[in-house]
Amino acid sequence: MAELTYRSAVAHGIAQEMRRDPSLVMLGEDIGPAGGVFKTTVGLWDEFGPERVRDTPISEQAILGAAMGAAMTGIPVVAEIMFSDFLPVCFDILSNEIAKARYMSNGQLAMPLVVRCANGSGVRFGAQHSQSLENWCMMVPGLKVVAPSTPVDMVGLMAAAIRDPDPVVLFEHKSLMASKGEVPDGEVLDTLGTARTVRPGTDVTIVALALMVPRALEAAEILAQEGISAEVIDLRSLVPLDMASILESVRRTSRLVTVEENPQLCGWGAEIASIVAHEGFWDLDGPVLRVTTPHVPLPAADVLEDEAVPSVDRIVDTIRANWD
Amino acid sequence: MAELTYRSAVAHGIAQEMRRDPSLVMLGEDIGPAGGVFKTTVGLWDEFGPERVRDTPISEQAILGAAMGAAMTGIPVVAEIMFSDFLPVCFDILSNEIAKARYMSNGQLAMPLVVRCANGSGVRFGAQHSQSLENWCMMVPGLKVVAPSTPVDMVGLMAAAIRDPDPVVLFEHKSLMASKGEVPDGEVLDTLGTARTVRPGTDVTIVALALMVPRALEAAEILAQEGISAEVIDLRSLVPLDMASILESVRRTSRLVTVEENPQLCGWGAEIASIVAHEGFWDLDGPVLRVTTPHVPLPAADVLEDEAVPSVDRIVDTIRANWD
Amino acid sequence: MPENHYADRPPRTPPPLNAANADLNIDREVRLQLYRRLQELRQVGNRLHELFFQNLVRGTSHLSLGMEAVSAGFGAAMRNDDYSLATYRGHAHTLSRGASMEGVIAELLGRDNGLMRGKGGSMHLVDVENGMLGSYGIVGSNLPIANGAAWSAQLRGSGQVTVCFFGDGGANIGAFHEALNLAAVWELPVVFVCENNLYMEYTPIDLVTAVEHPAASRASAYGLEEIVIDGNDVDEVYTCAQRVIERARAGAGPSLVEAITYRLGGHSRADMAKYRPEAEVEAWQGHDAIELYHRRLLSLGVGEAELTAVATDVAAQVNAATDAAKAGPPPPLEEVHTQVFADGGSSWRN
Amino acid sequence: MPENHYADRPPRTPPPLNAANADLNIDREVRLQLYRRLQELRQVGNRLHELFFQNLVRGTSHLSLGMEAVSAGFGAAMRNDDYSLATYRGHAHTLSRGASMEGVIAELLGRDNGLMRGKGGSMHLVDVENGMLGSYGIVGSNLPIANGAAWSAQLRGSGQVTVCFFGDGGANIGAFHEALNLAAVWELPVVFVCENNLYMEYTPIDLVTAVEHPAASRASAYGLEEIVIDGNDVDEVYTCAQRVIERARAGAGPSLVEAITYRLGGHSRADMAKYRPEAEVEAWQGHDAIELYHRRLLSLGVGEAELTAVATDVAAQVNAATDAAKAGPPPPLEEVHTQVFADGGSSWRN
Ligand SMILES: Cc1ncc(C[n+]2csc(CCOP(=O)(O)OP(=O)(O)O)c2C)c(N)n1
Ligand SMILES: Cc1ncc(C[n+]2csc(CCOP(=O)(O)OP(=O)(O)O)c2C)c(N)n1
Ligand SMILES: [Mg+2]
Ligand SMILES: [Mg+2]
Repeated sequence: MAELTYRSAVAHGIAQEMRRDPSLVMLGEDIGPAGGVFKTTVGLWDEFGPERVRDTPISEQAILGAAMGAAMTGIPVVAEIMFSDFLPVCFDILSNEIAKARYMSNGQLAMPLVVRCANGSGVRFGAQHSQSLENWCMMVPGLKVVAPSTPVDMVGLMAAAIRDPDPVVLFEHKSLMASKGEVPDGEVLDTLGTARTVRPGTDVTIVALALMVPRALEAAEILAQEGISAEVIDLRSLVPLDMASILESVRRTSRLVTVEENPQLCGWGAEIASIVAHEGFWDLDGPVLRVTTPHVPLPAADVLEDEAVPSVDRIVDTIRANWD
Repeated sequence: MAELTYRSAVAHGIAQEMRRDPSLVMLGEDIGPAGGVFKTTVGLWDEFGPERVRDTPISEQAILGAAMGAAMTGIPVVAEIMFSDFLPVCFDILSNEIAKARYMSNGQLAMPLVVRCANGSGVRFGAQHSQSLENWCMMVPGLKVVAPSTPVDMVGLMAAAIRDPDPVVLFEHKSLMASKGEVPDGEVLDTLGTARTVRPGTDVTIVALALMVPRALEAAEILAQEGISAEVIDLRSLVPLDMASILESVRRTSRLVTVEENPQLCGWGAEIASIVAHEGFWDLDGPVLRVTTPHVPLPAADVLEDEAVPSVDRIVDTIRANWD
Repeated sequence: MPENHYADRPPRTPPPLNAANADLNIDREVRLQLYRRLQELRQVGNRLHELFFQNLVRGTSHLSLGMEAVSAGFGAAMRNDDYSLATYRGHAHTLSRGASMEGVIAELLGRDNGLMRGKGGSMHLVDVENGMLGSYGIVGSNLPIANGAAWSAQLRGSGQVTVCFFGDGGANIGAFHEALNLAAVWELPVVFVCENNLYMEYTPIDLVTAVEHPAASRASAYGLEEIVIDGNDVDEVYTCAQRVIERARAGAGPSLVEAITYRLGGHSRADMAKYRPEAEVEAWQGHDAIELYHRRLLSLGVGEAELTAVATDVAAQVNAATDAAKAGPPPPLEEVHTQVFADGGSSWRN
Repeated sequence: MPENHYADRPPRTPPPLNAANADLNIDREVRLQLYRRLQELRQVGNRLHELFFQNLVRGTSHLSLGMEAVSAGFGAAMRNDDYSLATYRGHAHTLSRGASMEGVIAELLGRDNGLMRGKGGSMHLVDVENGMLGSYGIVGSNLPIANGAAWSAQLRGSGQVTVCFFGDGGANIGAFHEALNLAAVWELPVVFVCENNLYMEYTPIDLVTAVEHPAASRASAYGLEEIVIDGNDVDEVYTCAQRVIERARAGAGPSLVEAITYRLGGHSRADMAKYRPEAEVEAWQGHDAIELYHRRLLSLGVGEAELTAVATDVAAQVNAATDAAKAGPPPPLEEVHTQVFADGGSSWRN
């Protein structure tokens, strides 16, 4: 057991896999000697060398194109897109090419690659460097989507994503970088598509992701003092989606609240809410609630950003206000 | 009154506005002398000349960049992106720049532009030329989104989109191009954000968009013969979203079905379902249903494409199977 | 709008035939193979055109009629395990790697015996077994992906070369720039081949391009040699292909080739390509890849009978492939849901 | 990983000072204005650096310390109604158009008196009234948008010129290519200025670029002249700016200028830029825009006292602006929901 930061868990997970599979390579901007602008790839260049850890020009289409071409010819790849906000610059390669190649080729092309990117708010970088774009990837058929909230999950889900034969987009939350947690010694390998109940409860199911998980947990703590027992599920993975765990929880609690960092429209919470409003409809004892960032670009000023993104208070207030 | 095709209604609407506003310009690939690859801009180059109807290189980022720069310095623009499937090639300009400029500049920059694109299935073009991507734009704060289903709506909503001071993405459905309808003489001007009840009913509310509207209507016809009275709402606009009409309808019918051409995950139907599952929860007498394309890239072969996209039969079957 | 809206522009005529190409050091056998390939590509193209007008091709089809020498020449210069990537106009590039005619035709007909069982369609032919890594529908997208295949070959030390075909219009899109720069910096074993047929869909390329040669005039921007060839002279294409592929295989890095050619038909589907100056179309009809080569082979002493035999042989092959393709059933409807993920299915939830 | 990971590379030294630039025909008054502008940009930059380390700048900040001559020179050559577009490294470009120092500083502090009331932040300074159309956070994005502003001026016949600044790293992204081609084809009144400071964030630009000059070596790919200037010599920048802006205003189309410069500090925030060879940093410290200009003005007969007075005056201005900025309240929380749409709000439903 060692205590790792979320930040260092990224390199830890990648290193584990690069040692295991000598064909695995990485590419991205400033990921080599510089160790990444979030210092998430520190040490990898030193250990694995410039052939396997390649710095690129500022050319996101070239990065994902290279990743795709290599992956489909037998070389597994981890590609970094520095901020998820830059995915739209290479969104054709991600959504039209990487995601669809296997299908369009009727299985002739495999796509063992991981696209990693820093995601989310809290660093006051403004509207083009703070977005939560998990739903942008979730909506594209053919992509798998993961967003760990703890160091151990980062290591295990990174390993699972790398070993997965399909393309996985892995979101690393900027505001969790400095958080710490225990990671077991030896190989750590998790399973995609498995949510985790991080707090059991009986009155309401709160489904959260990444930075929203610790906030949901805090909210649950406060609600507990008011006699509301909230179960908190860390979704961890959007595709595959562990609907079974959510539906099972709602069956017990009869209430669903999703907590999303993305702006409201077409967020992952909407998808889950719609499924529960269908398959779990007869289990529900009250309206499905979503706590989201309002449908606005993110402002830069600290007070405004804090106001926009779901806070512990807003989660508590939303649930409290809808309690009967 | 004249009968127009949906296809010619596009040019009709644009021409009306170009006559009204001599500063309005257009740009796109093959939109000039060629009249557009869907023949939706036929006649505009002849009437308004090469200065106002500009052919471009195959450079979608340059197209939307030029549209944005012109719009924010006082020139309203209609930009064509030939197929919505190419939006990911210029998605940074659309989602990070056009959508956010007003907000980030705190209102210093206006953005009177329309991005038009051919959208949707039915032409057997395969996974990169048949997508329904309305939700991709709906999820971006700052964009308005329109998808007309009839010639008269095309003219009126095109005019409204052009006159709107905010950026609007207008989807023209490929499979509706040849459909016909009456369009009144003289100026036609519609209102964004207004859904239309195209068939009244009492038992279930079907919300549909674009090509799914005629299918929903056909399905309603069949259901009527079985004693199920379906109300059909043509959504027309995703942003602004006419939730009032939907909620009002569900209040009467107590049942909601959305019919989406997009692959399931994070479609606009999920958003509506989630809102109804909250605000309309106590009105609902049964599960919220969504009929969508399955979460797969679209196949090319006719039989497969027809199987994938929601059909009249699938709409009928879904409602019938969930009837009690 | 007149259908022939660019009819009054000065015609852009073909390059003069380089007679010296007859003297290039190419084996008689190779030349006959090239001729056969040209016949195959032309005859399949014509057949697909017919099938389209019989309403049997339900989607679209972007034919390479008139442009066959580029794929034939490069195909012949490639090693079996080399990689090709093409655009939506990828039939000839797929066939020139040895893909099954039946598989190609059936794919356009949307049949279960299609190369991808109807899932991909005309614009997305893939035949990995023959090194054909795909036809890409989004202009420009295949260039960065080609880099990846080349990078993979470099990492594996396999000596494979990747050849990536794209159009003149594709040279103006951002992906072109990113791909060329990265290929040069990483010294990748990749050859980018611009098939300059002088038109985008309906717009003449010179109206929207800042330089004379959309691709070649930009070679220096990536430290590369400027290479322009007559894309209708298959000997010239083949010789150039050998040189740049050899260079890549030897580790000397990427090349960018611009092959000047012309489509004899429309951009796609029912396009009659009436927008081009008549004199231009005529000039290019007089510079047809297959007729040029036919004449050259005769001048090199090959007998008319031998050439006719090739053409007849190919015709039989194309007929058989067409019949086989047509005999294929439509794909089973369950195919909608297969091959999204590596487990063979499309399940995204439990 | 050693912090100074590129320390062992051969240093890339500044171009030799062109002494003849002292003889350029520039008014004394203009030169004093340029000097004042340099002082303003440097002193505001230094102040922002301090404020960052006092933890008052909550987000990030990309300073132009060392690179001021480019914005000063271009700013001085522009007409009041000309347009500027910059990257996230846009403070100097905003100030050089006459934006309020208080507004800039307050924006970085996230205050209500910020240029955009805290909505945009350091990377997104906009001041439309002064022709500053924005600072763009996504590398490359501002180039195609600049074309649009230039197109608009062309359509309106306003004679306005658009100047678009970007970095060496930005010359390798697709948007650069698309923008340059369209600007050339449409003969737009736009000037693209590459501030080549030799580095991306931490990676030396020559390691990832196929040609010596990321921008200028590509000019010919768009039919443009290759222009490389000493970006630390404000007289050279100013003279070049006048020429290319005049050219654009006269309807002769776009230009692409590469100004060689260097950042004295880090890429952003707390970056100490230790990854660069020491000899390189020292060489560039010896080629500092402000010191060079100070010496030139002295050599041209301007008195030390006069220059000191400018510097002192500017210092007072910066202090006052800082105080005013700090005195601003935080923006009201309702601001989160305003100015998404033209009606002033963010409502997307009824
Ligand atoms: C990014 C993108 N933009 C536009 C299109 C639509 N489109 C398909 S083919 C084509 C013309 C391409 O011209 P060129 O590159 O010269 O190739 P050619 O068709 O002549 O072989 C266009 C504009 C597309 N497929 N992708
Ligand atoms: C499309 C995109 N990719 C990556 C980044 C992250 N990024 C911000 S600044 C920067 C370096 C830019 O270098 P250069 O263009 O030389 O400008 P400089 O910062 O040196 O002024 C990078 C990679 C970005 N903002 N946008
Ligand atoms: Mg072409
Ligand atoms: Mg730089």
